[in-house]
Amino acid sequence: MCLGIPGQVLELMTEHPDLARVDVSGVRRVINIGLLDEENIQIGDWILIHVGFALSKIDETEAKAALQFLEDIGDAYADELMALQSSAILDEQQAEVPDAVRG
Amino acid sequence: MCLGIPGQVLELMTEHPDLARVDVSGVRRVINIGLLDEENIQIGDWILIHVGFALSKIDETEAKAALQFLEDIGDAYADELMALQSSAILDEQQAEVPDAVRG
Amino acid sequence: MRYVDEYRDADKARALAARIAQLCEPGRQYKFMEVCGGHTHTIYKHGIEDYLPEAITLVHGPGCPVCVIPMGRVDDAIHLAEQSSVIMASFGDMMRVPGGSRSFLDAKAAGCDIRMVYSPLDALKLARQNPDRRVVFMAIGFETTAPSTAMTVLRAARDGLTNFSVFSNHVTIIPAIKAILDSPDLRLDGFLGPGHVSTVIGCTPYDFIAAQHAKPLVVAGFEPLDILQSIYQLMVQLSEGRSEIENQYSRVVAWAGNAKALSVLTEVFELRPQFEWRGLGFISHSALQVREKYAAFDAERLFELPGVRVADPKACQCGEVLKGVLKPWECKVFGTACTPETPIGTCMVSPEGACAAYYNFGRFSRERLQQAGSPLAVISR
Amino acid sequence: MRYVDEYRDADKARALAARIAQLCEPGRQYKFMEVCGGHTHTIYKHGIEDYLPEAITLVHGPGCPVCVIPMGRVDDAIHLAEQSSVIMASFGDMMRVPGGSRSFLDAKAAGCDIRMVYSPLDALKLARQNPDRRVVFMAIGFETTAPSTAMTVLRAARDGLTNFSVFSNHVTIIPAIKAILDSPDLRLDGFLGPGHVSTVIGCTPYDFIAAQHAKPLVVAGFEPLDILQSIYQLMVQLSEGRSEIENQYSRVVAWAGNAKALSVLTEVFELRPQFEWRGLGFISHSALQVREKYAAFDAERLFELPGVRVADPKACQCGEVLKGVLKPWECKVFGTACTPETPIGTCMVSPEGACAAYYNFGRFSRERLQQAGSPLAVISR
Amino acid sequence: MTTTGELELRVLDRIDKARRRKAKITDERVTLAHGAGGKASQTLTDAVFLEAFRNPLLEPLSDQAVFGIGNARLAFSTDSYVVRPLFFPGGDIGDLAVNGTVNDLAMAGARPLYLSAGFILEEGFPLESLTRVVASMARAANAAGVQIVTGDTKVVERGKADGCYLNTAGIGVIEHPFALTADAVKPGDAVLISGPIGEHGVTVMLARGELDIDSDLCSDTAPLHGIVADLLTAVDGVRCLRDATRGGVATIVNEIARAADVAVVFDERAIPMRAEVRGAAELLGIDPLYLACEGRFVAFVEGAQADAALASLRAHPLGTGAAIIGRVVADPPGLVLLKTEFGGTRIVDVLIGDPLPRIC
Amino acid sequence: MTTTGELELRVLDRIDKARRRKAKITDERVTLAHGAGGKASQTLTDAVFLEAFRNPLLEPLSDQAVFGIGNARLAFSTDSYVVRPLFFPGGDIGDLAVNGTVNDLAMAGARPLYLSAGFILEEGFPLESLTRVVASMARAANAAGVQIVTGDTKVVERGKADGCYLNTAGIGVIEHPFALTADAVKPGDAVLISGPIGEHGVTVMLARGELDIDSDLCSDTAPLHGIVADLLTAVDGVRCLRDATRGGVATIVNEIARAADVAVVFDERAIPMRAEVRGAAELLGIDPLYLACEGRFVAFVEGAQADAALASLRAHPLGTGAAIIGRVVADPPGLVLLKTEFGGTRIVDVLIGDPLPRIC
Ligand code: SF4
Ligand code: SF4
Ligand SMILES: [Mg+2]
Ligand SMILES: [Mg+2]
Ligand SMILES: [Mg+2]
Ligand SMILES: [Mg+2]
Ligand SMILES: [Mg+2]
Ligand SMILES: [Mg+2]
Ligand SMILES: [Mg+2]
Ligand SMILES: [Mg+2]
Ligand SMILES: [Mg+2]
Ligand SMILES: [Mg+2]
Repeated sequence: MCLGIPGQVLELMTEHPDLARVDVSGVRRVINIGLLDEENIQIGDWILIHVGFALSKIDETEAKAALQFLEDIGDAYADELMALQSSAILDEQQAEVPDAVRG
Repeated sequence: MCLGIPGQVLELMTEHPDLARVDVSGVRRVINIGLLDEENIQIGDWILIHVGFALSKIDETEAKAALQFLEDIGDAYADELMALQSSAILDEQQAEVPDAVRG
Repeated sequence: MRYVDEYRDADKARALAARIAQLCEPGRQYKFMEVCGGHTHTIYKHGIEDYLPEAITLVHGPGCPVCVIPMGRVDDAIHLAEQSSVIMASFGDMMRVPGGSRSFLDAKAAGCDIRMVYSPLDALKLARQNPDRRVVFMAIGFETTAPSTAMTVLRAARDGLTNFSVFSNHVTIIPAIKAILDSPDLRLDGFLGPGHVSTVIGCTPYDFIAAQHAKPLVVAGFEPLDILQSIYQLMVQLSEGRSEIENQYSRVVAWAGNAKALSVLTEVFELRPQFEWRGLGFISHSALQVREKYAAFDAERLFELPGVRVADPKACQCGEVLKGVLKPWECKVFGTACTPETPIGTCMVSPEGACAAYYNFGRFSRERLQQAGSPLAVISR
Repeated sequence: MRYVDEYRDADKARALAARIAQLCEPGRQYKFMEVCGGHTHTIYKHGIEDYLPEAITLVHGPGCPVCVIPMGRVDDAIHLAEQSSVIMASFGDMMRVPGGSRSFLDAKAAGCDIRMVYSPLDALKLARQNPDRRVVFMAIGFETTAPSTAMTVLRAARDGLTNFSVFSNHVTIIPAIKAILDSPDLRLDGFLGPGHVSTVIGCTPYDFIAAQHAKPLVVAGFEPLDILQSIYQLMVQLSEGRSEIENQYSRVVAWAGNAKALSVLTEVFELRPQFEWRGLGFISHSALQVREKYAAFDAERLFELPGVRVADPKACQCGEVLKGVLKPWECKVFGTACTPETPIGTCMVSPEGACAAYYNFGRFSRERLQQAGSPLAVISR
Repeated sequence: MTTTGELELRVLDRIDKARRRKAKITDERVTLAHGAGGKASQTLTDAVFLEAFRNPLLEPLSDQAVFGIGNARLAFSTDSYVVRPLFFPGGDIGDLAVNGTVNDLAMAGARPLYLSAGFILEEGFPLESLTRVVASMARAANAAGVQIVTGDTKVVERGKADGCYLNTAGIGVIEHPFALTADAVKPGDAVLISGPIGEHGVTVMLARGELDIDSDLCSDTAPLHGIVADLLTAVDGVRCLRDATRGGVATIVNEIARAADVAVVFDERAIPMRAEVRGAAELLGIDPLYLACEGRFVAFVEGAQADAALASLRAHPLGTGAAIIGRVVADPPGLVLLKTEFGGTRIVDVLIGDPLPRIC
Repeated sequence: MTTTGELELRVLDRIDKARRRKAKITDERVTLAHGAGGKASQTLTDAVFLEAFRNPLLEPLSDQAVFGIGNARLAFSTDSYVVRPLFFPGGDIGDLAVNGTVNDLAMAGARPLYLSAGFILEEGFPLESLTRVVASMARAANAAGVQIVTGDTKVVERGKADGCYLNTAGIGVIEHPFALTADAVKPGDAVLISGPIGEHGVTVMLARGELDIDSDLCSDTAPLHGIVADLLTAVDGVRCLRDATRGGVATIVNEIARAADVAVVFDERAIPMRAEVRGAAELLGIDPLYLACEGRFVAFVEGAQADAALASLRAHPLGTGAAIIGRVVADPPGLVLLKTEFGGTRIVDVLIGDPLPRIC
């Protein structure tokens, strides 16, 4: 629970070792990284922000592996769909849906 | 110096013997009459008001005498004017003055 | 946005949904509880249910910090805010939560000095800026948020601030899950574990769910694909007859959690013998209070509080909703007497509350959804 | 309005004016000083000069409490108002008076808590209503006003108020008259005595003017006929070779003054060794300070004050105007750099100041006046 | 004495020049005086607003702009209302806001048609008070025959306003051929007032309660377009109309004397005023000529038609206390004089800042 | 599952009825929500203002009233401005006040002509800031081709305002034959936005400094009558226009869906938004659909003309980021739906109160 947003470390505050300037999609805030003492946070690292504190360092390897899993599932599904497309049923269904809401 | 305005006592505040409700031409304020302890202020009396305090009780006899003096001077002057009015000079002078500012 | 956009991809969602549908045993119904209100919010905000077959029902859990605050605590907080010396600092989430008679917003309109903050550190800043006032931070949240409050108390102590305190309403999630598992009303097939709580506590505290209750739990992230994938993992476990603790959100959650956060939390807070949860009643060892050592920063010790227990409104069925026993729309006042504008229960206030999420985002029937072109409608045919 | 309207009658004014004109010795010039700013105000507001022959000149005296406050005292008062705990209570008259760099109005606009009051008792009320603030009453005025301040201090003492004090700038009129009589620049033929000061001090304190300086003084009321009559009485004395103290304002002023007011004044205040008057410099025994006994109500004892003496602006000729040596329009900046909107000197601020009265009400030449139909034009021809 | 006389004249000319110089702001901060309608307000308007916005329609700085769209001649005006207290004897901020804008339109001889209403509310303002204000606006609009057709509401945090501020803007249509402008005023014109002065100003000042003075006075707030229409029908020599709001009769007549480069001479005895207004003014040391009215206007009328104009005003229920209070003369241009009851003459200048009670 | 389905449908009908019930105020005091443009604002407007002022011109509760005087069709609108801070990247309260009213007129398809300006200033407000605000108004008026022709200034005591509040009212003339009203909207219409959303709202929220978040965002404040005029020339199937100010795109589209008794379906992927706006919204847990724009408008256009309308918008410098963001459908009437980027569907409801940052 509780809102957590990923951000990327832009700058480490040399005078305040527990503070870092973090970018979230172009907006920036100073975030307390005191809870990540043991993570040795560096510029460019991604962290999870919650109420002005960094709660964890995002693990890029884990992220990649997970995405790969999703992509594999996606590719397999796409193949199955290709097979299905010889029948025209799906196209007909989609035509009933208004343009703007077509997925 | 200092603004002083005559007002008439409307009401003595029984619970606060140094306070009186005073009328000034239809507007009313509670005034401190503590400086007039020795004057035995009564309803109907006129007092001089300054910064919320009564500074003196107005002496009606003195006032009448003074006004009488002014009226006497006025009457005497009116008689002299009457005497002058046989000559038309004054009327002519007044005609030069715009209506609205005529004394 | 990195780590966000990748997890909102509709193509991958359709693929996952197809796999999930394939895993459904014909005739079997599946009930999963998303423990966390953040998940509830994501589910409705992105329309995730549209991807789920009718056989799968998501049941909303008690993990909404705002929803579980009992009215008496809100009244206590307003009592604090009413002291002319006090500046009450609060997250925006709390502003509309009704106490016995009014909310922070009402109290503010009536003259209390209540300020919204983004971080407990902002409350500390307020205290520094207003040395002649007493700043009280309305501390709410689960284990996700409590370390931040604790860090703030530690900093106030280090800097010797004498006009800062916290009114702790921090709660812990495990006792709430236990209470739900012990409830006779509800048959659940598995749990979506609260991802952000797990950044702090890690994944091992859920072991008893697998071990003692033989239910699977997948610690889930907060993007829609995270949730869909977690459901997929639950379905795989069920289809394989497993009940284990898995971590779908491994990019953010370390299995062991955050040791530093836990130590800070433990330094400042200790478990209360018991604490009242809105709708759920008193649950023992389910909440955090400031330790004696930091008494100087504990609003409960510094101020006298009325501490009156206020009974929930009769019409309110938040308890049932928080336990997952009732769907929001099954509450009698849902959407009529109880709306986000005129909330009766807390679940209608917090954007993480199931009632609010359903009312704001999900209030239409499956039939209508299908007319509007639900992806499920497309997939399942 | 009784005791007002009777004294504004134009017919009686014409009659008095005729008598006054008759009393002028051909070729002789008469200079009378109205000591009191209230008289100055009345003279211009009602156009009394229109009734006077050219042979009679009215010279404006120092009896304007606002005009004579030195800039350093205003700065001290603003310094008090700048204390965040302080509410400064002031008569409206003081609001625009410039100190070294700014006025109460400026300070208020910049954030000081300065309230206008009608009575010192209103300041006391403010103190009761704001127990966590310190209310300072900006006490100004001559003997007319000082008893009211004294009564207020006595009441604060009786009620045990601990957050009320007065910043006394009360001054006394006799030393100022003495300073003027000692000035070599000015030849005066007589005085209009300050009627409202005399309600308190009576008429005997002026005896030295008749006895030692052989000048007549008539204690005058504040309606236009009062002033015209007082001038008449002065002219009669001069024509008869007398120089006495007379009381034109006998309806209000008792010869002995107000004993109670004097005793209250003396209970709370004592004479300062010396005090600076704007434009006039230091005059000994010319001002009142709170006695030791009431130290708890004396802002000068309770607060630290900068107490810096600020020199009058170079262009300012208020001193000469206050001593009657210069007519307002003879000051080089009158009406150009110095206007009521941008006052350089205090005489342009107070409605009782000679410069303000002349600028606001009297700013036209005798020639134009006659064109506009001056009563004098009518009478004298 | 000739040299003194000459010197005095030279000084007066110097002053006159100084007064005609372009307004310059010397203050660093806004003070209450800038909103009081007097000299500081005028300086602010001239030096800041006119300087930046300058255009021929704004330039006359009347209380309304007059322009044509299509075949219609329209008047357009706005005012904000920040009166304290919100409710006072005889009225409230609501009817004030309607009548105030209706009157600014009426002063151009326009028939007011449509109003806008902008509310700035302070968080915590009682809804019951808002409902009262709004009901009063509705009643006033109804009475004035205007419709409130568009509006806006903003809420500001507690402590950032004082309960309720209002703005109204209004559109009216001008259906007669006269151009009522300040510079049409000429020597020989008569100056009329539609009723006794200062009641609104004193009522509100006392209603604040700070002075602890009470009275039976009521605000004079009223819509004036009806009585104006009657006047324009009765008399074709009307030069200029002005409602005597902020700054009072003295200030608006000064504005006109300056704009027309004429002098105005008031007759103090002719100025209608209730005893209570005078009493309060004497007690507080303020001049009633500077007190705001909200239902009185000053009419400049060709001298020959003064009596007809007076008769027309007196025939209307809102004009029973009307009077001829002065005359326009040529000299001294730009000045307003008062022939006092006592028989003297004095200047009546533009108000400096807020009228502050004079006490000592 | 049929019984559950039926029950759900019954519940939904009950809710629908509750939502259509006449608005009733239950609050005792005004809260910030009453000024936020969402549900509470609408309730206040319906239950207090409309109830008291009811007339046919006010009744549509558009951002402007439209009426004829003489042979001209006019639009009339007002807004007050209480934005904090007064100066923010890309604009200030001054140009906001000009553009805001210009845009409310433009949304009726009017050519804005004349503005009024009402200032409520706090004692102590720096004159330098006032001069900046006024200069900005003058520039904005110039850029928009409107004249500020009448005005008013009030000063309130320190602590009774927040520096400077502004009100503008405006008059525009409608020179084309179309009636642009909410109830003209029909199923099959396309919904367009003239540019990326939320920049003004985020910019101002961050400029307050309380959140300690910085960005390179600028307010989108701009006058829209030019781009509207081009659109009306290019396309004759324009049904209704609304600038997406307080309450954002979500709120105004809800208003129209209700007024026209239609549903609107947004396509989330089509909604133009700068990355920074999204970033701030995610960080604060607020929905960008509710963020105010001050230079964007939503156009409802006959479906067949959607592409022509889009081309016209994109041809104007203020419309380069325009997009077709949704379609009007018949069912469910009165609701706004969002087809999410993720492929799901959700409701987009009216804003409840001020958007509060969601943190936990
Ligand atoms: S509808 Fe309201 S009362 Fe019912 S459960 Fe939801 S929040 Fe509680
Ligand atoms: S004109 Fe100004 S500076 Fe000169 S004497 Fe008068 S008040 Fe002083
Ligand atoms: Mg408080
Ligand atoms: Mg102070
Ligand atoms: Mg106006
Ligand atoms: Mg007006
Ligand atoms: Mg609006
Ligand atoms: Mg006007
Ligand atoms: Mg508008
Ligand atoms: Mg608008
Ligand atoms: Mg105005
Ligand atoms: Mg709009």
